[in-house]
Amino acid sequence: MRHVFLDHQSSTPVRPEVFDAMKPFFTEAFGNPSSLHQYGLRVRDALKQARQQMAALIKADSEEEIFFTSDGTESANLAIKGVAYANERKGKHLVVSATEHPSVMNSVEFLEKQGWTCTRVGVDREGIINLEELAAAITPQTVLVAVHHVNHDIGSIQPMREVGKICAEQGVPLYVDCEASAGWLPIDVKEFGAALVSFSPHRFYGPKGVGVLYRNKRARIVSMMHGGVQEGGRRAGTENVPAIVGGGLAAEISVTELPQRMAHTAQLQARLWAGLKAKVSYIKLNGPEPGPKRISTNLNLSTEFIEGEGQLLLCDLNGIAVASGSSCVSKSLKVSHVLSAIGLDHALAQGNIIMTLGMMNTEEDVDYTVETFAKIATKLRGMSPMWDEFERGLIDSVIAPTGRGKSFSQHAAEVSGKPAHA
Amino acid sequence: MRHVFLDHQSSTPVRPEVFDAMKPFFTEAFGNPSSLHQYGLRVRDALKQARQQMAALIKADSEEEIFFTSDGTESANLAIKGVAYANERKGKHLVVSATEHPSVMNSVEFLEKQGWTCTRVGVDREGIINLEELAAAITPQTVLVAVHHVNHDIGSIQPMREVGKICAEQGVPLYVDCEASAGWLPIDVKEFGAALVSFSPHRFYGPKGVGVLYRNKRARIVSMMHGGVQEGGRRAGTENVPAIVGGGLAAEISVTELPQRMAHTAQLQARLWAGLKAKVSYIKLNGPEPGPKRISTNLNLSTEFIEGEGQLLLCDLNGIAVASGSSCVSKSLKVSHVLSAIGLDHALAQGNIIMTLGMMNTEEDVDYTVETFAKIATKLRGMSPMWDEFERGLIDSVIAPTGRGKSFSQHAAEVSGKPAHA
Amino acid sequence: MSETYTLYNPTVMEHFMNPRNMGDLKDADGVGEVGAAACGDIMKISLKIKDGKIEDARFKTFGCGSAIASSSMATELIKGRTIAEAMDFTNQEVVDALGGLPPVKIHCSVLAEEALKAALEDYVKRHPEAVEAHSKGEPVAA
Amino acid sequence: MSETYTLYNPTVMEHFMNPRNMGDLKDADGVGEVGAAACGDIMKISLKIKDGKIEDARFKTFGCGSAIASSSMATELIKGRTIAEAMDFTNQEVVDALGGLPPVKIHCSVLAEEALKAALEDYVKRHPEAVEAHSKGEPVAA
Ligand SMILES: Cc1ncc(COP(=O)(O)O)c(C=O)c1O
Ligand SMILES: Cc1ncc(COP(=O)(O)O)c(C=O)c1O
Repeated sequence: MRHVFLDHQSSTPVRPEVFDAMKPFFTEAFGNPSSLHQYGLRVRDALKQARQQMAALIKADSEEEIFFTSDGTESANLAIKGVAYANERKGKHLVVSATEHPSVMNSVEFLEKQGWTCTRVGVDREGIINLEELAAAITPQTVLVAVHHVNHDIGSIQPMREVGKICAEQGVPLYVDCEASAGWLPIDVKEFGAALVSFSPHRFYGPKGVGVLYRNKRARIVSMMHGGVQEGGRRAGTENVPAIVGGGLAAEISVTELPQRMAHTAQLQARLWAGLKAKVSYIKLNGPEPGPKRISTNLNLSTEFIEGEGQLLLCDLNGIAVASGSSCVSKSLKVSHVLSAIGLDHALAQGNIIMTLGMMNTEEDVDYTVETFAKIATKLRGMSPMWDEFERGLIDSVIAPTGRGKSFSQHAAEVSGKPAHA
Repeated sequence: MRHVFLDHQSSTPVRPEVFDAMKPFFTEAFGNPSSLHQYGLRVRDALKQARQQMAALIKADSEEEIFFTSDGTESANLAIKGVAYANERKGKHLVVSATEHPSVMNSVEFLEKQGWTCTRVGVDREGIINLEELAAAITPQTVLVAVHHVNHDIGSIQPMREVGKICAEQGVPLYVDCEASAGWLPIDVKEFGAALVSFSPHRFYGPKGVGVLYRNKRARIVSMMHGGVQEGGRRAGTENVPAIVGGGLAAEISVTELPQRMAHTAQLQARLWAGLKAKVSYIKLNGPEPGPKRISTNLNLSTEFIEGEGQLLLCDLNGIAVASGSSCVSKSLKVSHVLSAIGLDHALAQGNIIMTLGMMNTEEDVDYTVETFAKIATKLRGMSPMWDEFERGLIDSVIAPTGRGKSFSQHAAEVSGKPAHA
Repeated sequence: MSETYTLYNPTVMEHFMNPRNMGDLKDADGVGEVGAAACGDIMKISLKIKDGKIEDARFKTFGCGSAIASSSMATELIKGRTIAEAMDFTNQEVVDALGGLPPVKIHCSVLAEEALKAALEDYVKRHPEAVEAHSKGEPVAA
Repeated sequence: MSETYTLYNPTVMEHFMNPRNMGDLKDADGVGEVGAAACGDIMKISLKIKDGKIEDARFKTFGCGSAIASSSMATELIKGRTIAEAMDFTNQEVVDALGGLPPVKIHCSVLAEEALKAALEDYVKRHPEAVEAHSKGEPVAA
């Protein structure tokens, strides 16, 4: 059976040369960077180099603006809470886009329980932030605006320059979560007007166990991990040296390989979407069409009348690894808040599948995926009461309405006795 | 030149078999444990095994009581803040021993700024907690007691059973930081009466980048890292899979090797201390004598009339890696708060060196260290105005007072114009 | 990768991949369609009932793997049972027969129970006489 | 490990390992001993002064590597200077000559400056006449 990994959004394999660079730091150069002897000083030098490599990836001025955390989630937590606590006296208001990653959203919710307030700025049907709403949301009490570069679910690329301009005009620092874009799209902290940027190397062929937080020297932030004086007092705890070293090299490789990565995945993305559209009826792409507003790695699909987990499991049984933003697939039984934010119909949110491409994917992979996915859709529709009822004209399609029958949501509400959540 | 690593307290090399176990999880089994496909499910199984191995190390009932974090610091932060926030309504008082690691102390200080109060329970000259003071410190508002198993600086082993009994009697959960003991001393969460226990595999031949928090199911705790629903909702963020797998194996090996480790290091510890005592005048062991009250890996020494960093640097130049609790060696220019807590004279705190033994150390290493250290002390004393003034009877020794001259502290206060801090 | 890793146990996977009794019954005596507000699943069970006994059962499910497996297993289990026996059917039978479900997926088995009960109710509504004849004196309640 | 990694730059390391002018001057004309409250270092500088010029300088230091290197460098730098010149001496000269010190260790160079100034003061106290003869009209202040 062919194996097609189409979940590069979740993680990526460590590149062999990255792994080679990490190796000595496990068994040989195992020192703690806080130590003042050979073992410590050697790894301290290695951390410095990694900081420079991270800085280069996002065009930061100095490696002194780079802090290491344990992952993208911690970087987001530190950006949000660290800035909020540091500026408590100035104000207790935050502004975030409605489609931020849960690491941002839940950090904000935590602060809300402690007396902060937050305005969530809406996005359009393609997941692009409403700039006027953003500008209007900022108040004199606002201490931070958080707008991610690329959405993790639907791949929308935000207009960072415009967002940065609004923040600069109002004098509020901007935090940009670049976890879904770093290594796959150019990032320039100055062009973005970003005071803080976060990302994680495991998303671009580096290791897990390390996150990066860029912080412009003018932005005030306090530590959220208390203990020793590692990372200039910004993040206590023994540094994960091998992961940092590997992450640095992965960043360096990304800079060189970026044009190739964008070209390769864009070509596959177009082929995959074209193939699926041709072979599978009643299928919809969520988020912008492939092009300048969508990252080249991501396809977010809704296949009508069938549910996401079944699609995912059958894909997996056929060697294709995909993700889903459907509620049945998440541990919380909630549809991705991103799909809600773009106003996706409940029926379509349920049938959600996310395919994310990478460098190891080929045209053959794509063609195999199209073919297999079409069979899966047919199989699951054969089992679905909805498909049958659609064919019998009892319920209607959302994607291509026929004007016959009631909506899926109406039907679902009737049979479950409660309105379906979106 | 001989290389002698005597800083096992700072970190340890990853064992070759541990590294071998980690390898596949970088490049091949690189999945995200949250994913529902092959790549994710495979690593999910690996995490479960690691949880079982961690549970076995501390005699926990179930792997479901094991949570993974990024390091010992994060585990300590989560234990302290997670319990504090979860029990806010019950009370806002904590009790900790005065010699806890900064990751505990500074987490507590953070909470104090937010309205919690904390009682710091004193220790005796050997660093052992005052049990009566502990019992008296607990109030109806106390939601957590934190007493570490072994002190990171001076190696004192706390009377955990007695501490646990006091907490049980008063119905307050006990958190035990086992970072300095795990892998080197038996740990039994039930014998300790511990509701929470933390440790980190990089201290027992496992990798950096992973910390462990054991939490008894009855103890309430909330997440401090917000985002996805990893670790049963207790810790968001993509798990550091290779480090968790390696850490699990390192824990398993530790269980088997423990008697050997204790015997080997105890023998070297005795030899090292006997050698130094014989060869270096005016040297003092801080913390308990080697024996049941002191972990077998640690020697904390004060060599009078010379300062710690110089000793450390000269050791390093001679191939011997050591640490120090002296103020000149720390980035914060503060003497270790542990040395202050045991009431160590300022003069002796300044001349502090910490040597921590491990399995790769040999008798030859120890003999070389004794010989070299004696030369270093002589060299630095030759440069020290204090040694000269001691020999001329102007200032006196703290370790072996002659009754002549004033104290070092008195002298230091006079020449600096300010009282010396302890 | 040589080994295969699965989200569900082999029994659940087997019923998901090769569901039993999938489809509709053309001349069904009772049909129940229910939905789970919690996750949006929809399940439909059709019954063929003769002499107070369930002769045949079919399902159609819009839902996750465990919902499909639960409806497959539920239809298997109830075939041959009397209406009264079927009225006592609980989701726990499905969970047990499947060898367990993840805690977050238990509601799928509940949905199967509900679909069955809805189909029985539909049958009862259409054939009130049949119930009186075959019930063991127990009131028929949803 | 083949390479050697050091906490300080090679100049500082060299002065730490092979300090210049280490020791006391038996018949010193001025001796200054100062301490840093911040970190507990103690530094002592002895001067031999002839015709208003520093002929020789020695140090003894209880302190970290950069404190030892700073006193070594300071004594090197001031030899041959006039009292007035020495009075203008600042820690920055030490830092520069050492090729830089870590920020947290700058106070070591300050201590060297203070020890030198204290030694000069001691000399002045003992030889008020010498100062008047050789000062360029500038008041001598600590
Ligand atoms: C946009 C975005 N931000 C943050 C995160 C959290 O990163 P991590 O899983 O590395 O902690 C993710 C992870 O998927 C993400 O996609
Ligand atoms: C007793 C103790 N607790 C906690 C920690 C913090 O652990 P880590 O450095 O792994 O974050 C240490 C580290 O030295 C320690 O010794």
